[in-house]
Amino acid sequence: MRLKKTLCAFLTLAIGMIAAHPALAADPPKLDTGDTAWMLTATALVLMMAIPGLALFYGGMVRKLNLLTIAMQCFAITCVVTITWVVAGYSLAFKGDGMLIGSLERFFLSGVTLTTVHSLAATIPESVFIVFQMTFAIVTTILIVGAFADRMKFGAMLLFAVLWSLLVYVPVAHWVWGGGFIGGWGAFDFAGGTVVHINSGVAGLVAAIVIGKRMGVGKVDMAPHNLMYTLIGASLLWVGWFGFNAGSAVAASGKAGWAMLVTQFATAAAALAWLAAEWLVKGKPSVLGILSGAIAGLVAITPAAGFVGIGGSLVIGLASGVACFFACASLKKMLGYDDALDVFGVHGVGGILGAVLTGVFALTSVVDMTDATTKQAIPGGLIDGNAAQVWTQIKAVAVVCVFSAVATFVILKVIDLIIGLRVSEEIERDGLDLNLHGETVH
Amino acid sequence: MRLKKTLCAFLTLAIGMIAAHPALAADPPKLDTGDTAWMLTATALVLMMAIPGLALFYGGMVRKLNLLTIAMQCFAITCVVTITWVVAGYSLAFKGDGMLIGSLERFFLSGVTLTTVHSLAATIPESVFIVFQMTFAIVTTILIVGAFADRMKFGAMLLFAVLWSLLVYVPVAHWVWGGGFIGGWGAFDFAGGTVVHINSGVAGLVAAIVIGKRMGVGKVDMAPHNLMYTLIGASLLWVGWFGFNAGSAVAASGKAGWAMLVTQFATAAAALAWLAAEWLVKGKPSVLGILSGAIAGLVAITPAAGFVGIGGSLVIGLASGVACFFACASLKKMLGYDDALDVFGVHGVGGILGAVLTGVFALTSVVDMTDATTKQAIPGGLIDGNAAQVWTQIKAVAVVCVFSAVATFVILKVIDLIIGLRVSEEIERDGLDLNLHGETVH
Amino acid sequence: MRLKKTLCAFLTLAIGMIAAHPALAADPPKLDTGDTAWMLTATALVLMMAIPGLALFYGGMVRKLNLLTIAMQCFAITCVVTITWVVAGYSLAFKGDGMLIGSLERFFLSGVTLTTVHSLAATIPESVFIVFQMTFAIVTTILIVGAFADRMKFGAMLLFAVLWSLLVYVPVAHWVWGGGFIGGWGAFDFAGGTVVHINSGVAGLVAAIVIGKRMGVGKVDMAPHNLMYTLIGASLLWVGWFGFNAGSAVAASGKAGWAMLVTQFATAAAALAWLAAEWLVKGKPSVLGILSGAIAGLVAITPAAGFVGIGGSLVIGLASGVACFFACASLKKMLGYDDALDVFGVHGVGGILGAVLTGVFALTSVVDMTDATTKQAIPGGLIDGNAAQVWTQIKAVAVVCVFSAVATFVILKVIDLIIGLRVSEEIERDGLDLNLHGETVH
Amino acid sequence: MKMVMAVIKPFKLDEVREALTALGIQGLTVSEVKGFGRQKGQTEIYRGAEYSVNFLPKVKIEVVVGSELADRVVEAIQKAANTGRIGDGKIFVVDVEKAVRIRTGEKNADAL
Amino acid sequence: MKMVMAVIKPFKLDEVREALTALGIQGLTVSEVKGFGRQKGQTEIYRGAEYSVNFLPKVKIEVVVGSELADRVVEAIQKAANTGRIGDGKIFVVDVEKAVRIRTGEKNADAL
Amino acid sequence: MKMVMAVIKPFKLDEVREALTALGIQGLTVSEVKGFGRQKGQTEIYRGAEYSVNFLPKVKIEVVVGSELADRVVEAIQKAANTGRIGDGKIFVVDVEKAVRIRTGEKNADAL
Ligand SMILES: Nc1ncnc2c1ncn2[C@@H]1O[C@H](COP(=O)(O)OP(=O)(O)O)[C@@H](O)[C@H]1O
Ligand SMILES: Nc1ncnc2c1ncn2[C@@H]1O[C@H](COP(=O)(O)OP(=O)(O)O)[C@@H](O)[C@H]1O
Ligand SMILES: Nc1ncnc2c1ncn2[C@@H]1O[C@H](COP(=O)(O)OP(=O)(O)O)[C@@H](O)[C@H]1O
Repeated sequence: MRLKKTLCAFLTLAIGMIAAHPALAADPPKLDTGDTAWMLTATALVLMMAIPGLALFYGGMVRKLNLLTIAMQCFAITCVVTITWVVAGYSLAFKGDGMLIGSLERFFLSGVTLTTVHSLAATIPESVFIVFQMTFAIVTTILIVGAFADRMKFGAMLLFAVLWSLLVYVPVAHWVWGGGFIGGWGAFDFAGGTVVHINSGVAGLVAAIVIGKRMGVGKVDMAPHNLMYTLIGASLLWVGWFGFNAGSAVAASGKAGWAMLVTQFATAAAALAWLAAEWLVKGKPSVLGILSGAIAGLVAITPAAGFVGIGGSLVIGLASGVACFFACASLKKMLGYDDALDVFGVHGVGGILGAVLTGVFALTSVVDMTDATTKQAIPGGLIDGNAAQVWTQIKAVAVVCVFSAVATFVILKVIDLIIGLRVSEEIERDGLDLNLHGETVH
Repeated sequence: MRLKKTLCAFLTLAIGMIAAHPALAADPPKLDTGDTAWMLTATALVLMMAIPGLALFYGGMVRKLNLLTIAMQCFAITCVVTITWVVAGYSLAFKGDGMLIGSLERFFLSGVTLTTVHSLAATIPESVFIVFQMTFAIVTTILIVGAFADRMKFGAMLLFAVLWSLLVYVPVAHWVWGGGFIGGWGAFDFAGGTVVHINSGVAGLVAAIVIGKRMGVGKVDMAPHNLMYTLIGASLLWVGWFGFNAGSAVAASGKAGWAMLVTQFATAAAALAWLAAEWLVKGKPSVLGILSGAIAGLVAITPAAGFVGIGGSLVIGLASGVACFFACASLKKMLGYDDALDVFGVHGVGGILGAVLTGVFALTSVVDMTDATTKQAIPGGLIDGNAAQVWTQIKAVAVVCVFSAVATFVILKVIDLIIGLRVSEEIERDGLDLNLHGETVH
Repeated sequence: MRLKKTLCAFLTLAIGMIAAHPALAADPPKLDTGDTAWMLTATALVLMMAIPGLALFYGGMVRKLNLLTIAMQCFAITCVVTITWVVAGYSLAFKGDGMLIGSLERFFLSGVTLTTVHSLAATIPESVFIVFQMTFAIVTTILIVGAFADRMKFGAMLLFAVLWSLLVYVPVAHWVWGGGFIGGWGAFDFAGGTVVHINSGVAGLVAAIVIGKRMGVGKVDMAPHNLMYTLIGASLLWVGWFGFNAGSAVAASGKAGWAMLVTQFATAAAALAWLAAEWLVKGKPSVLGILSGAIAGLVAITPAAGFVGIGGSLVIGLASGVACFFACASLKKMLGYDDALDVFGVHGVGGILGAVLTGVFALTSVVDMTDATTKQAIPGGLIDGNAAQVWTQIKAVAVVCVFSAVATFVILKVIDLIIGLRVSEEIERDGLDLNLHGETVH
Repeated sequence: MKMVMAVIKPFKLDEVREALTALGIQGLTVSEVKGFGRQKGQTEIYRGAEYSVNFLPKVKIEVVVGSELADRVVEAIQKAANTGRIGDGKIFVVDVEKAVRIRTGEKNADAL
Repeated sequence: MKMVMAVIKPFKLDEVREALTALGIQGLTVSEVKGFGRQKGQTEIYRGAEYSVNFLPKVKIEVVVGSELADRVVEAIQKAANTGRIGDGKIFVVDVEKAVRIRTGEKNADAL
Repeated sequence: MKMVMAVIKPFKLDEVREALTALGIQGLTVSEVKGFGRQKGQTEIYRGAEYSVNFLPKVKIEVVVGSELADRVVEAIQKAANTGRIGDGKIFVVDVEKAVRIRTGEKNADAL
């Protein structure tokens, strides 16, 4: 699954256990309890990535006076995007045949029952598919808040989550997975290199620039307050990512197992690569370094997990660890933007790298799908002689980058006009927790 | 499952994949690996709600000097109720045909083997059903400790857990789920509105009154020491609640998926409703507010998750967020009891609201069960023209409220007589962690 | 599964739903989605035991200045052992017929595809089996770091993880589970009493002795900095252990459910036993006590979970709680080694006790396997009249103790020669976090 | 001016603050400290090994007042913080030569 | 010698430290404190029940300097920590009779 | 009376406490502080970007003693806290005008 829906209707999967044919009205879909069990679990795992995963990961990296604020943002976005997804997001992303956007057939989930299924996930209840996809929308939107940490108004943040989840996440999800034009090109994105990571990474970069630098950055000590929280968060992200990547097989299948295996391997490689790079360049292996490396690896393997082999996953892991390290350590300094928690450096850069390398390292034997029209196996990437796939991947990356940047920019400018994006100087200086939420930690 | 056992034996479920017929001695039960996989997972998720979920949720809300004490209570109850459940609780709750109490057929789990199943869960091993139900008994008992935080003796607390789990939880579970009279009335309680939340909420209220107010309450700063812990705890509760509610389908089925979907939606709605109410009334949206709202929503949707539609879940979510906010902010002040962590305000009020609204919003199409005697679909609630269901729900609520209040009162008074409930003034002033357990945090 | 591979090829399991026959080349293996769903989940659960589980459990017990260091060690070992396992560990442990070591057939996982399976787990993808077993190697290696907490060089620790995982863990796993001689004896080790706990416990003891005592131990206050972290960690270990023990059935079966049930029961009993012993002997029930007791119970039931009955699990739980308490409180003082976080006292002692008692309490009806050559049920332990099993267990324990001790000793001495094991006095005094990693918590 | 520095039980902080406010005191500074004294700490238990912890959680209040007020401040704290139990804490008075309000640059009495 | 003790906003710590370094100061000691003063704390909200918290996070700096430097130190802190907003904090000066460097046993001026 | 205030390495706290107990000191108060001094902090690494952290964890001891004891107290601390390494810390002595035991109201020498 997880690719080119236009193709998908014509595909029959090579291995028997995922019967991914669309549900026919006359022929009641046959749910598989094993697939359903795994997807219920995977959904819980991805929710755990959002809360408490990202809340801890980000919360530990800010100063003590702003800790609750960013954790609260993660929690509040979880709530807000749940609503936007039920109301219209799911329907617009995954229903209808539009090249650019889905339909409102499932507005407020009308028509969903205990027995309906979605054609992309024919062996599990549609309700499970809805919540599983919802958690992706939640995680993606949350990722952005790292960029504008320590200076965003709470109300503006809520409004941003509503608008961005509907106006940016939903269309991109539709383009890549829901039947839109990027999937139609045959781009490979197993679990969200473009939809999730490039999308949020670029949005973060734009947000950091629009809202401006943190007051005192470079002068005031902004060292992470509690790296133990960050370590717990990164760990829960890693564990939860099994749901994210192996869950993107939408079945308890060999593909799911494979996705888990290469995810684990690439993540370990990336973590050690960042650690080694930092040790060499800066003289010390840091906790934040190994954690950031692990996240970079998880990000980069995301689009590739259902397509590449062991060797490919190793290269993707090592490359992402090193590339994201330099993006955070050097690129950011060079370009001078203040992406507080390196959303772009990790998710943007890691996502782009992973998406492109998927086109290089995809193996026909792992892709493991037949094109029903031509009756031929869908070819892998450059490594299997299909150089065109790299170009397809680059096009997909480019489109998502540009769209995300422009749309995010417009949304932020509109919010700034209406209610303002940034807290006052005094609030920023005295800390957001107490001033926005009337609370402190400890 | 999860309702009127007397009926249950006659029910055949409309959808084919849950073959819930009772195991016949001659006909070896056919376990379903998918259902078993999901129920193993659901059990782990509900255990995670207890520890570390509730330990963190409650721990973060008390003062630093009493933090370990309450977390320790959560951990110790997990151990104690595991024992009481194995020894007699499971048997008395889920075996035998008594209207008021089960039998001792499964005393110390005698008779359970690798291949036995329970008639309420015919596709999974009985061992899994036992532990799954055990985690409910654990969570329910733990919920109460929030009410008497900061002032209970450890030994008294242990004794209370033994007695309450056996003398209050077990009978109520039997009445509603295990074949007793409340289930016989046809009351709807999918995952524990009456059994878990009303039961613990009312017990908490009684406990708060019997043990008396915390020394210095209203004068001394009792602000939560670490809302980050509370946020992690609330998040793990949310994630774990998928096991609680979707697990209450006792199968990896469309019903499980549906329960997950409405749980997610109602929770988000409740969290935002509390946030909005608080923002309007108090001027600031607080972290504790949004977290409490989420828990209120989880509580209220619990009895309803397998019965109501999307619209119904939205109303239940919004109503519980607002109602529990006012219960904690105003009712408690008005009535003057010191339910330290608002067990009654959230679990009691949210549980009552959810149980009654289940009678209003249950949909025949979601209930999705046929009464085998009449061969007719079991009707939903008021919204489907069955006003009588509301009355049935109210009766169930009333019986559980009265029984829980009286039984809890008696148990506490007896313990007070034997060993005393409350620590000395000096210990309460200097903090319980050091005095009861010889330890401090930090 | 999980025992004597040489036998295993001839076994057919008594209950129908686990078709554990080895995959024949001609006959494509039939994956079971339910089993696969459970094993994907179990793998995530065991990973969660490593990170954040052990990172928190150990992190909370050290002094504040060394907190990040030990959590970082847990995270780094997760990465390192992932690599060693993929490169050669899995192949050497689980491939080939050698009595002493496996083969390099699966070097760098060559030959693994989306459809291969391992003969010990014929209903799930080999990829899942690989990662599941990998998490065991990770957890085992991490357990050791508790022994040399507060004084190990980071580089030396990394090298140790590489060498120990390949040279100690891998052979022992092969001997017991992968077709080696200990499994051949018919020793029972369901989920790792010998392979995991005795192995790491003895390695920890040796490491503590080789590296020497912590500077200032007995004079300087080394009280745990944050027992809340330890409580969260212990809780996640408990929850994750469901994946460890019930996952060791390698199927969503009655055996898995049984393993979960006895694990839960023994753990609760052990926690309360330690608590009671401590309360009696020291006068106060401590948080660290109940947590340590729970871990002791989890350890001791690990080899037994798929073999013993309810009564047996109760005895194992109670015995391990009391025995490990005295090992930590008295034995350690008597012998005078400085095993900082009691790796030997809990995992060594608990593992030995559990392994031996498995030989006593194994029930034929729970073992539930037929020896295909003799067509007879494999007998349980002493309690079922098979006293020889106790002797088999003792032999297995002895071999693993000796091998682990010697091999660990040699590895540490070699590392000490090459790069040195221990940080300088000044670093040890001023704290490792800042000096090794350039970071502090808070 | 005098700095009155008091080490008290954490539970008594709010009562002391109120007592000082009643005297017209407008500002004070509080820190978390650990106290060692006649009140013996509990025997901490570390994996069964006894560990004697003699440091107990206390709160330190520092308040600078005009010399004329110092005695009344000491008295007010002593009354409010008193429980009659060992470990109630101490009050010390130290001379302060100068005080400045950072916001305005005001000096001494005006700065308090 | 004098001990200059300043209670400032946490955000200003780095600027103050730099200002003191510029004066040639080689050491100082910092603690996290809570301040009560004219700057009123936010109304904390506890499960909807208002809770007035008047203690705000501040940072306390203690620096011992030769008597001749004390005035310039006070001035430097006052300038660096100033935001012109209520709650900027206070500076107090106390006399110090003796100073010792633990490492060397050096005394007074040499110890600083 | 004198207040002896010492800033030491955390590792040395127990040794110092014992040394003081040996002198008959019955009480003292301890706080966690951060020290800035000649001992340079590590270069913290924040996502690869170097970050110079000059504040190191220290422990501050405050102990009020009769004037006659002050010199011996200073000496005892100096000996116990010494490692000979940079960053061992400082001891300062300040005059205390008055001391009160909260529990009993006892004054000065009797209060210690
Ligand atoms: N000489 C001292 N110097 C500084 N602080 C002291 C001194 N003596 C006691 N304290 C502080 O006062 C607290 C209470 O003292 P303690 O001797 O336990 O009880 P009491 O004040 O009732 O005699 C101690 O915990 C410590 O913080
Ligand atoms: N008399 C005092 N003694 C000790 N500390 C004080 C005193 N007055 C104020 N402070 C400290 O100074 C901080 C700022 O004081 P505040 O009255 O809020 O503002 P401002 O300094 O602008 O007048 C307080 O939070 C408190 O920590
Ligand atoms: N002038 C000072 N005033 C207050 N504290 C100081 C002063 N100088 C040093 N300190 C404290 O003493 C600690 C040790 O000082 P440092 O200069 O690093 O080493 P040393 O004491 O060996 O010369 C510092 O971290 C700081 O906490």
